[in-house]
Amino acid sequence: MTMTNEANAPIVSARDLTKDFTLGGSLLERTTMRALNAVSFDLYSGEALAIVGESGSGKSTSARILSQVHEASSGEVTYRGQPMHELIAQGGKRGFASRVQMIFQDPFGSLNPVHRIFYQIARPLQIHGKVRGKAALRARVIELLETVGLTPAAETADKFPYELSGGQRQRVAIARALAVEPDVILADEPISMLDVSIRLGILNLMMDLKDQHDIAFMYITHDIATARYFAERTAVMYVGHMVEWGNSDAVTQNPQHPYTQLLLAAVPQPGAQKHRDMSQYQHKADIPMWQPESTGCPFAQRCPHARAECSTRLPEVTRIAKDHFVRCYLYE
Amino acid sequence: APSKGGTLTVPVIATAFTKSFNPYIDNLNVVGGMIFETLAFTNVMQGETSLRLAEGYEYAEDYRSITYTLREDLTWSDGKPLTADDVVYTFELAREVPVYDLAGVLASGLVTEVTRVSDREIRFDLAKPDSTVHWDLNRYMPLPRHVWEQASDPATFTNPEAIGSGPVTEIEYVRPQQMEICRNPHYYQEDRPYLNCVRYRAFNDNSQIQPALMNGEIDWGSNFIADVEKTYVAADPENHHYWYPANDAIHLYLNTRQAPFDDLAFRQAVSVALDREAIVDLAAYGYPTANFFPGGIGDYYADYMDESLMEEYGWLTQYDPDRARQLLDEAGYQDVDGDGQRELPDGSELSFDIQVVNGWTDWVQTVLMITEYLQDVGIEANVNAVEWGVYDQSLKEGDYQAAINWSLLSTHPIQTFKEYYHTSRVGQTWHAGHGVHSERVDELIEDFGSLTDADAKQDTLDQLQRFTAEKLPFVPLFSNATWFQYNTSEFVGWPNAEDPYVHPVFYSTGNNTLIFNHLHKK
Amino acid sequence: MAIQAFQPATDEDTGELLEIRHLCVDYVSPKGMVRAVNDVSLSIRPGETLGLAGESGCGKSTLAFSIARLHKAPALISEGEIRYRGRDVLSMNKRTLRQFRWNEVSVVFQSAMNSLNPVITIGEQITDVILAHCKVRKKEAWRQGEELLQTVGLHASRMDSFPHQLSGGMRQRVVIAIALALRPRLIIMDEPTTALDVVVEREIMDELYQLKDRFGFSILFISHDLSLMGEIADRIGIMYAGKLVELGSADEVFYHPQHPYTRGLLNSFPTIHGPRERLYGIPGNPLNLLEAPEGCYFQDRCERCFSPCRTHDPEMIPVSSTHRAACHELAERTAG
Amino acid sequence: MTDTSLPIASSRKTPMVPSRLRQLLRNIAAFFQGNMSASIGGGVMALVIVACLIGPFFTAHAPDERVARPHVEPNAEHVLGTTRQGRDVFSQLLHGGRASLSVAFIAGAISTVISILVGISAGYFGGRIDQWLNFAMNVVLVFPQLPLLIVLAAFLGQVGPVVIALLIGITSWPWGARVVRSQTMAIRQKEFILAAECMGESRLRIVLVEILPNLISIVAGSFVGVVMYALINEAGLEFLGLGDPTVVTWGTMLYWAQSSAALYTGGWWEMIVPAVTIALVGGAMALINMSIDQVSNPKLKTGPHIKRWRKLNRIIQAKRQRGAS
Amino acid sequence: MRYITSRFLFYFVAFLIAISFNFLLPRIMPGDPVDALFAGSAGQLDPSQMDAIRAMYGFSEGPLWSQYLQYVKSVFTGDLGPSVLMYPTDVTTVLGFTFPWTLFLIGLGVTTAIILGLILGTIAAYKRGNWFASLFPPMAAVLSSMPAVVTALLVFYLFGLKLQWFPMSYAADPSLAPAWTAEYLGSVARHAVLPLLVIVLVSLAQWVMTMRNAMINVLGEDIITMAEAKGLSQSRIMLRYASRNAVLPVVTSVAMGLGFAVAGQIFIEIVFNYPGVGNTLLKAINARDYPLVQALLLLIVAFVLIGNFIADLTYLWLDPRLRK
Ligand SMILES: Nc1ncnc2c1ncn2[C@@H]1O[C@H](COP(=O)(O)OP(=O)(O)OP(=O)(O)O)[C@@H](O)[C@H]1O
Ligand SMILES: Nc1ncnc2c1ncn2[C@@H]1O[C@H](COP(=O)(O)OP(=O)(O)OP(=O)(O)O)[C@@H](O)[C@H]1O
Ligand SMILES: [Mg+2]
Ligand SMILES: [Mg+2]
Repeated sequence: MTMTNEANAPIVSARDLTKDFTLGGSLLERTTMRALNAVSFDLYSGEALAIVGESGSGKSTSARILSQVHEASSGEVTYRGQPMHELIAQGGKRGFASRVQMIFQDPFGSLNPVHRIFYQIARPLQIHGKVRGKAALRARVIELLETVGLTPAAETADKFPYELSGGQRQRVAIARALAVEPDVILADEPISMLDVSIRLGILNLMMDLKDQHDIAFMYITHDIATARYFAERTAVMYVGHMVEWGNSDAVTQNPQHPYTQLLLAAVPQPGAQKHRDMSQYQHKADIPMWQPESTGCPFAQRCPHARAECSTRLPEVTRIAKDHFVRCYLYE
Repeated sequence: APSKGGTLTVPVIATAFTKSFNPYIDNLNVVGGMIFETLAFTNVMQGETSLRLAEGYEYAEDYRSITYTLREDLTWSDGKPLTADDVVYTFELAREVPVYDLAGVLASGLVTEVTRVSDREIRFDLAKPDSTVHWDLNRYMPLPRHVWEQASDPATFTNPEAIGSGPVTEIEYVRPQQMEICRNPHYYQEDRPYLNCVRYRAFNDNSQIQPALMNGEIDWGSNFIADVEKTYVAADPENHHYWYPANDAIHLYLNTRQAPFDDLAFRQAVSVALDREAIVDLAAYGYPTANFFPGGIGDYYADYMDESLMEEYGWLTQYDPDRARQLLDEAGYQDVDGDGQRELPDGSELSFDIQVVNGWTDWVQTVLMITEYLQDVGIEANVNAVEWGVYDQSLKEGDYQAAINWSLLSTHPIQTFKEYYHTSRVGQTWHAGHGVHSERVDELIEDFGSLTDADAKQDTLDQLQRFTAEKLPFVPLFSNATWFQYNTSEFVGWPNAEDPYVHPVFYSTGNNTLIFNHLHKK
Repeated sequence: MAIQAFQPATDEDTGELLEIRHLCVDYVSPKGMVRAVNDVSLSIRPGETLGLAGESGCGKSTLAFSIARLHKAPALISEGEIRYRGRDVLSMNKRTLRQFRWNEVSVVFQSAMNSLNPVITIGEQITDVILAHCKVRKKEAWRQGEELLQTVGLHASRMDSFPHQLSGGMRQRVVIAIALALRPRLIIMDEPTTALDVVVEREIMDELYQLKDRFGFSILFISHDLSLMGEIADRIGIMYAGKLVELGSADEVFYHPQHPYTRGLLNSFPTIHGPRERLYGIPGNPLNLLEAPEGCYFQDRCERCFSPCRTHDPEMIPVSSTHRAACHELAERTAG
Repeated sequence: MTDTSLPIASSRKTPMVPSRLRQLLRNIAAFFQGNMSASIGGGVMALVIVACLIGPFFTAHAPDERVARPHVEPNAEHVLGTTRQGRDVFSQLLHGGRASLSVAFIAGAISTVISILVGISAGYFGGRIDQWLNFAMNVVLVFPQLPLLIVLAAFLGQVGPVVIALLIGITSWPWGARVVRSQTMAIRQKEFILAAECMGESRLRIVLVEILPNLISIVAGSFVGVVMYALINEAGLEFLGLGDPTVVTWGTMLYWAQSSAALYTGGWWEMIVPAVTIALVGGAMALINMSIDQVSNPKLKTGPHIKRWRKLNRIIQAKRQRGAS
Repeated sequence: MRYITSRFLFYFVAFLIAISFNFLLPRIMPGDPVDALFAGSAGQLDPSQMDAIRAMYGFSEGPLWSQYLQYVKSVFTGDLGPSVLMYPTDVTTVLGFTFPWTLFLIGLGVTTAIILGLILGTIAAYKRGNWFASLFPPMAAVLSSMPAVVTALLVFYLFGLKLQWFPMSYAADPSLAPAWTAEYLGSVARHAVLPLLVIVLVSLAQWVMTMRNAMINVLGEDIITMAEAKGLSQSRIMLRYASRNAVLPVVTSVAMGLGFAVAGQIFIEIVFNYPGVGNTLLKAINARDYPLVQALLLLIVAFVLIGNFIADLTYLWLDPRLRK
């Protein structure tokens, strides 16, 4: 049940990731929620995997597991075939951090307001010993700022974050991730907080980085159109499950899973007729909270094609095209 | 005859009043003398004995017993007869319950037996001949046996009905902030008291009594108030008066077992370095009287002072900084390192602490001034204001360098000297920690009780005074004032400088009875 | 419903529901005056949906708030006119204003979580607007409230719920129900669905349109999502740095954009079904209103900027009877 | 590449360090600029601190020596009069200010250090540590402090200024800790902390370099708060006679004034001078604290621009009303 | 419900901690009540008598833990033994006639201060930019930063001693018998004026500032804009929408507020000789009356804890988000 890309081996691959969170602080009432359930995917160098899904579907959680902010409850992540825990045992978290970096959603929150831009980019260089000497450090910072198009770089370096616009800040965040020269960049909704007119600039920048530096990207978004625009492959998540994934065009042009279909139907399109018949999906049920003991397909309650078995057992992954997978009984 | 009626208002520093009228558990000093009387009362100011419940008392020839005779037809305030039985019962209680043994005559074994001789006569048998035991016996207040017998535990019995023998016994009301007690219908003295009631009002401290006094809310104040002339008298010069006769003598006690106080010359230098008038004026607000008598007693006992002492030792209390410097220089206390402070003769540092109780502000001020005067003659001294507990312990154990303290004030100066010098008092009292004692002095004190002759008694006192002036184990400072303010807008008959019929202390049993019975409406 | 009728002024009735003329709104900030809405003129006809798009900070909300005179310190409507059915909104006294609000114009705010009071029940928040404007009893108001909830697809028992007990989509529906309570002629919607998922957004928009068909109100729809706008609006206005730079029917703006900024915006949205090609968006950064330049505000980001752009403020130039845009290039073209 | 960028680097390097200092000064200047209450508060504080620091070198009289008659009215020789003990009130005020302010600042420092340690640990580490620390914090918080202080001070016996400072310092940290904790928790959620973690920063560095600088205004606020609180309570304790009366402080000045019944005997200055000074300094700190609040929550700030807005709004409104009628 | 239980448990544990602290206090501190009794009587007592008294009070013997259990039991049964200061009156009796006055004064004072603070704070928030709103908060802050004792002394001096507008001490004229008569109640009211004035002066700013700040925050929120847009009346917006929400942070700050109020109360009672807990506490401390000190401390702690608990309940009532 892997997404195969026959040409080369994945750089990061996640297998059956499961993540449980305990909710409620009190000792008396504790519930466990399963934020991720049996999620597997691969990242390839020079390629982007987009993860789309509604809020709370576990997109960020999977990225955070990859970046070691959270630990998976079960399942395994390998980096170039080597299990993550081995990697950390060898090189420590720092060594790991030098390979996988993260870009966050909020350019206003991801830069520490008290430090200058120079510091923000210099730190990863220092931590990972990328340069020696102050002069080299400065030169490298400037170079990085230029790479992300923040010119004049020398002036930008001496500014504080509040002196920059949202788009500029997001570029700084990208430069900071680039500083450690990672192989993998996890971008968690990197443009959702940006103005429409500059979103594309950032997407294009990441696209160039991906192509020029051969970086593997994981691109998290709830905007399926940008997913298709930026990423070679797209995965759709629903309530902690990956329900459909594969080649971006295949997923967006030929959605198979009922949830993907719903999602795509909902995307606004100029000139489309004003009323679309969505009634089959409406008011059926709320989005469930997944718990370790829950069974079946998470979409069962809302699914217009739901069958009895849908609520008893999680469907297996079906490969419906060369690079197109779906987790649904309709295709088993 | 003086007109009758009226209610006297008296301030009491108290948290709250409760129905507690046991004269032996009387923290607020509102029971003794007012609700209960003693057999007799020694009026020191007049040098006479005022007979109260007793008609008289008499020592046996050999001074091995004393017999008191009660007045005729005495009754308790509830109308029951007050007899020798009650007196005997009281002393029996005192033997069992230590708080009742006010003057410790039973605990010390001085009184061996208390016997009812007749309905009105009680005999006290003594362990050894003693002509002064009546001072002590006069402090006990007979209790109504029929009431106390009802109590389950005499140690905590409150006598809630206030059945007693004093001038006021009828409770009008008791509220936390005020209580009012009225005339005893069965009081033994005809026509007395003239007043109807006494009203006690609770205050936090003197600073609150002051405005109340100024406002005329209080008839009889016994409290320190600042600048009495400007505040109290000025508020109503017609009716607001005060009279501050001398009270106990305050000294600077020096620990003669330590350097530099082991050196008499040093002690003398300390004494002459002090300007007592100024201290009294500034630190003590001018009310006490400076004590220039080096013999260990103050103006309160002026009658007992050996005036001849002044010729020889009078210089000791005269402010003379030059003489102090000279004394110090001669004794080798010199400023060798040039820091303005003298050093000990061996060259080591000279500096000492003077202990004082934190919160006793006039004393703290006094000590502050003392350090200033000592500084003038090159002696470094520091104020050490400590909690009472610490002060109490270090004074009793003689574990201090210097300390300001009072002296015992009782019926007779011999008691004061006993507190200073008798070796049995070392470790027991605050006054005996200075370290100056001698067998001869012990003997003098012990034998005093057996002396019957007035001259012999005075001779003992003279010797003790001379001993004090010679040794100077403490430096006399001043005689405390007796705080006494009175308001004549409603009541007259107060003691004052013109008519000093008794020492005007409200919280002292006997003194208060005498004054209260004197007062009447204008 | 016993709503007091709002009297239209008869003399100046132009047939437009709402007419805004040369509106300027300033913010008095410590660093100086910021003109957040700059000389904007537009009108809304009965029953139509006017979309207003533009990026963050271009003055959309400020404009919307000014219409209901909800602007607060330090906002200042310094110039211009707002006429609602011929009556001057800006000179209304307090009482008329209160009647005007919600009876005639209601507002749906950006995010439902922030505009519903968390400590008051849904029921009270619906009924209090009915009680404030109509002479009805509490019971009757409550009944109407329940009806309203059902209109937007919620169960009547939700009246007793508190906002935190509802999901984001449900809350947004409640807000819409409140907006409909008095059957206003105009509903201003300030980014009503940006905080929601696409699926929920879709549901709500569909419902909104059913309601619009039923009640026939006009909508001023504010969003920065041009795709959504293209789908629902009859006419679209594009704002940049406080100015209205283009206004036209949805199709005109979408398929024949005249202002370079509009073109750039349209170029910033990848589509799901169109060709997958590189898009270029708009270079540069949004304008800081405190440092507004001479001439066209878009000059720094415009690839086709030429000399008049640096000196003169472009006027709105009609392209067709329904389509206007403010660009010197356009002026050149129409002139030439 | 290194070659070409070197000159830029070195030319930039020199101003880097002083510019940070300049930045700080600029921030401080910005804090006071246009902020009336901050300027007044800061001005009074600065004046009092400077006066207490250097003043005692210039006073003509020793604070603890009798230099004149009791209760001499303020005159040229004794500008604030003398006490009942004939001491110069002015020099007592300056000398006492040293002690009082030291107590206040020491207490503030102790409490601030504790509250930072506790608050950041609880907020950053979370989980068990947070539960326990938060519990401790809340317990100390709900305990009424002053009665506790009074009892402790009384039972420890005559307590000098240093002990009072310690007592206040170690009992008044929870409020600050609570604010620091909640702020740390908020910052901890911020993505720049996650970013630092992802980058492999050490925890210590995250706490010290990434979190702490963001707490400056809150820490400053709680510091000023405790300083004020300490000043007030020191005076209170000493007024009750629980302090060391031989040390000259503003509190003992009040104590002596009260015990010599200065108000009754007409020596009002002995009481009023320390009372007003304490009130003045307390008030100044309250003003500073108010302004710090405005920094952490700019919404609270009322600048002159609001006044301007009011004026303009009134003019425009009047014009419209005229136009309408 | 869970919220209430957990809060209650918290306060209970806090109270147990207070009890333990109380228990340890006299055992770790120097000084002896009987010595202090002597200090109080300034030399009137004979040392031999003191030993007797000491024996009479008899600190209970036995291992510490059994003493502790004994103590905990006595706290919960209310049998705290006799006071030293007012021997042989029971501590419980002393609490009985002091606590009601404190409760009355502090309850009335804090309520007045809170209500006034809320009103003034609301005005200060609403009228931002006008002279009242810009001058009042700093003025109140300055007033409140005066030590309670200073304020109390000045008020005492000015209105009590100099102007004689109101009585200077006691909770009521001590010559009047407590009764529900107009005369007595009037006297209580007149005696309460100055202490109340001080309480309000001292604590007002805190409430004003919290309310003002909370109000400013709330006023900036969309809920208010929405309420205004709905055409609701100004008063309804103020009372139902703004104040209701703004009052929440005010309720949270009760912990600190009560602590300060209690602190101020102690000074006020001392200066005005108000027969309450604070006044008694100081005397008990000076007398080293441990049983009384402990009881008073515990009472104060319990009072503050209960006040906080009530605040929690109020919060729960005001904020439905916590009800679960
Ligand atoms: N630290 C945590 N503790 C408890 N629950 C968590 C935690 N982090 C995430 N969750 C829960 O896990 C689920 C998945 O969260 P996640 O952040 O991965 O969603 P997402 O798809 O990224 O959503 P969004 O688009 O809103 O960012 C959510 O229901 C969230 O509430
Ligand atoms: N209170 C204020 N003080 C000063 N300037 C303000 C204030 N509120 C808004 N502005 C400025 O006014 C301009 C317009 O703001 P407005 O909220 O109308 O933008 P918007 O188009 O609604 O943006 P968004 O899409 O983010 O909601 C912005 O540039 C903003 O900086
Ligand atoms: Mg996420
Ligand atoms: Mg907006």
